[in-house]
Amino acid sequence: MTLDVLYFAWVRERIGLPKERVTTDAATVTDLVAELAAREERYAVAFSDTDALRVALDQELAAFDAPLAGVREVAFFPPMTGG
Amino acid sequence: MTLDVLYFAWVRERIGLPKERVTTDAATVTDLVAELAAREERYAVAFSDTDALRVALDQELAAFDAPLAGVREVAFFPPMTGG
Amino acid sequence: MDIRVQEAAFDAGAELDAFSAVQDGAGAVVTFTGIVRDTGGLQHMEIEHYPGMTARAIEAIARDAQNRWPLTGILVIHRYGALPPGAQIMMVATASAHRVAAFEAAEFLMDYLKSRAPFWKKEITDESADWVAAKDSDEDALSRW
Amino acid sequence: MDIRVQEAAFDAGAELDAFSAVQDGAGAVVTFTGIVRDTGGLQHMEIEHYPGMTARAIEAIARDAQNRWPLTGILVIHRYGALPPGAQIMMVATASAHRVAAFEAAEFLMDYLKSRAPFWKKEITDESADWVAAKDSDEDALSRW
Repeated sequence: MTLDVLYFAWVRERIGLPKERVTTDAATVTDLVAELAAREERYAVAFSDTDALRVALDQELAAFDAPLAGVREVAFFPPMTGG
Repeated sequence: MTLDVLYFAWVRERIGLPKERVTTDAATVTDLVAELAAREERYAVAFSDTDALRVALDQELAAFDAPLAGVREVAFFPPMTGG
Repeated sequence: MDIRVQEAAFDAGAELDAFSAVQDGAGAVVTFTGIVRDTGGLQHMEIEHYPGMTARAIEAIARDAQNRWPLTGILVIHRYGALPPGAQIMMVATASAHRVAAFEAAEFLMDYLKSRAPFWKKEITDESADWVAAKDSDEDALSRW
Repeated sequence: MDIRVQEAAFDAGAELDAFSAVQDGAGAVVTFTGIVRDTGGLQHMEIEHYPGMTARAIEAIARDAQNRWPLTGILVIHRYGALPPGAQIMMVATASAHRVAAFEAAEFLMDYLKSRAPFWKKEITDESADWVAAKDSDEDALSRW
């Protein structure tokens, strides 16, 4: 499948881009993270501590063990600091 | 001593006046209440349940057993409903 | 600390803007506005107060709030007189570096203004004129602080 | 329910007046305004957000508040972009018949907007540009609800 993968805040800065299309067979977010982290150092650094990350699937917060079947957009970002 | 005695809200309405000067030897608020209640039916009604009343001495909330020595103004009123 | 007891109406929005403009170092401003509710056939609410005591009682409550929370400012406006349904009765504003202090101080001020500032409300309808009874829940609210 | 995510400044006072004017049956209006604090040498605060998700995340939080408290209205305005010290970042308003519901709903909205709406703050000074770290206390605040 092909996903839009979005990055925000320092995740975006470390990876060096806000968005990319990713073709993957990953079953879960954790699988996708492992694939991305294996690509290059900048990805490895960004994904080195997933406790410091949050993920949204199709614009809803999700857990890292959530399945990716049917998902079109995945976003990775640090804990939110709104308000 | 001579005191200004003020009444507010339904206490004022039952007694029928907002303010009067009272010459008394009452030692405490409770003594003053007993004196006033003995005057006339309208006072007796207003002071029949002091649990439903509050008192301020010189514009500060006080207890009914507070002494009146040195006090110039006594006010009786129901529990407040501000805000 | 800006405390006003007045018969005249006030503009809550203009007060909020003026208050916010002078809060040096504040990150959080909280306001409360109290409005006369028409609970059925209300003509107007009559608010009586104790002129000699009102401002000093509110000042004491506001000083207490200042001692409990690190506030950059406090505003209290409370009206008296005859107020029609929909009229603004009173307003509180608090400002602090952080949101929790601003919220808590505003709630503290409201809880104390309800039960410790010398105001009494009377509801006038076509058929009746009744003093609003103090609620046990308002007295109980004070035990939180 | 009025939810706005925008780059432009807003006038908190005008928003309060407009909000209050349409609250039918409300006796209590609470507002919170968040302001950029200069914590030392701040040039500006940069607020990034997730455009596709932001409005829907705030709407979900506001619906949750509506289900928990008997509110006559909710307003949320949240800005993004570059905001200088003293600028208003965001505003919440709630209205209800009684004060406790209005206060609690406003605090609930603020607690959830802090930690569950996709905004990220970066502090830009002459010498540094640092992402603001989420606080454990903000996450803990959610357990109150």
